[in-house]
Amino acid sequence: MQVLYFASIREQFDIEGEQIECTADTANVQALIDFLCEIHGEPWGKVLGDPNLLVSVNQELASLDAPLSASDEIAFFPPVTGG
Amino acid sequence: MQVLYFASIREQFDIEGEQIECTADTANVQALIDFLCEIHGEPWGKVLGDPNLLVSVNQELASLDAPLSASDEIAFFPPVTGG
Amino acid sequence: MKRFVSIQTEDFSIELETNQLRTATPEVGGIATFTGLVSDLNRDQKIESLLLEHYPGMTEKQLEQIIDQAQLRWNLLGVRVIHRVGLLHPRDQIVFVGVSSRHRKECFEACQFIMDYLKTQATIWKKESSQEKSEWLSARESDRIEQQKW
Amino acid sequence: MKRFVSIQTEDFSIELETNQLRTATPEVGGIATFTGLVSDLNRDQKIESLLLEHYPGMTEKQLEQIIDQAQLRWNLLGVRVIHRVGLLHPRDQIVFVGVSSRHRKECFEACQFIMDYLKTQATIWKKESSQEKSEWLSARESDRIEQQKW
Repeated sequence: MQVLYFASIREQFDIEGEQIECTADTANVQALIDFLCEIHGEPWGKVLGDPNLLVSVNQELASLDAPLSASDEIAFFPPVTGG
Repeated sequence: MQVLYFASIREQFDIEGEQIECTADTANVQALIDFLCEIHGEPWGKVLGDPNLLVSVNQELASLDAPLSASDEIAFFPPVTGG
Repeated sequence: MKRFVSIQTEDFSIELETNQLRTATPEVGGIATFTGLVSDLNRDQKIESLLLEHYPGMTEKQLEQIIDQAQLRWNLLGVRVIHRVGLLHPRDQIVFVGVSSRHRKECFEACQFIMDYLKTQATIWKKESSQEKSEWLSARESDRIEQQKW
Repeated sequence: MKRFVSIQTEDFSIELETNQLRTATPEVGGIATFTGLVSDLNRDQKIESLLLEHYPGMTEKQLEQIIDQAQLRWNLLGVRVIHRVGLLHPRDQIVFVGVSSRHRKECFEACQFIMDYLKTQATIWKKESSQEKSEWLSARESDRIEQQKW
């Protein structure tokens, strides 16, 4: 799976994204978050635990229980501030 | 007094305006209308009797009982359709 | 607030007008504009031309008063109103209203308010010509209703 | 309906955009536009620059969906949405929304609707720099309220 980070989240992690293997540990968005926090440690836990965090799967907003598969593009970002 | 006609009213009268002497016969807008109908005949009566007719005195909308004096500019016109 | 009102036969440039609004004050955050055009159809009649007449002096006064009212209701930084008169043809620009403010809600609302009032209060009249006939337009009830919402 | 969506670093011309809307269909009666600019001040901080980042692909999809929604609600003839990204400075143009329709009410409402939705749904983020600091802006509660009114 392709995982992307944007704006303040990208800056705090200091990476634009990463390739994560899709396994039973990453079956849905919440599982993926738990997995990322486990492999990275802080600040992943703090940043991905923010209740304002937004998640998209294949460029559509998704909830924490959205199922994931190997070809998915998942992105984490803060509330939008364009316009 | 300067009397002005605009749009469909100007066209129906075939004049842009006229100078009318201010007398006891033209003390307010309704009296001026009656006076104009008397001196001109039709189509003045029909056109100035239209309930949609608008009147301004010195470039401010006015009612039929608005008093008039010699230096006033009175205009008759239909509802506006600009924009 | 900077304001500009013009009744003119010449065309106008939206770019120049919005640039005026943009550069007038550094705190401008948004500019809302409306441009009215001569449509090619009215009540299924193909329009050939539109003749616009106005009451010189009074039209400008009415527009200034409309802007005064808008200024009382919203925090505005600039307002520009241009209305063309004379003979126009389909696709020609008729009217421009541009409003700048710090926040978008204010300029959107004020722009719409000014157009709604202009439609019902500015002493301008349109005579429409199609191949069949040429006639002065009647005021629209829908325009009166829009204005009274404010 | 003709539509155009662009996320770009280059500036845009309001004149060219409105000309596109004006010439696309002969029945256009009105064009409403909104242009958002970089303000010089935010919460009393003098702004030096604004960095705009977006999610390529998703932003365009979101904007297309917003235009779809507007098209369901109003009779529109054309919609053009441009949003700049990259490094901008006070007075620079950030965003343009232009809507054309037969009647003015439709284009005014659709233009405001698109801006309100863009503010809360397009995946674009701003980082503001003043002399003191540089920080990502937080979403505004007022923007959420404006969007929910529709």
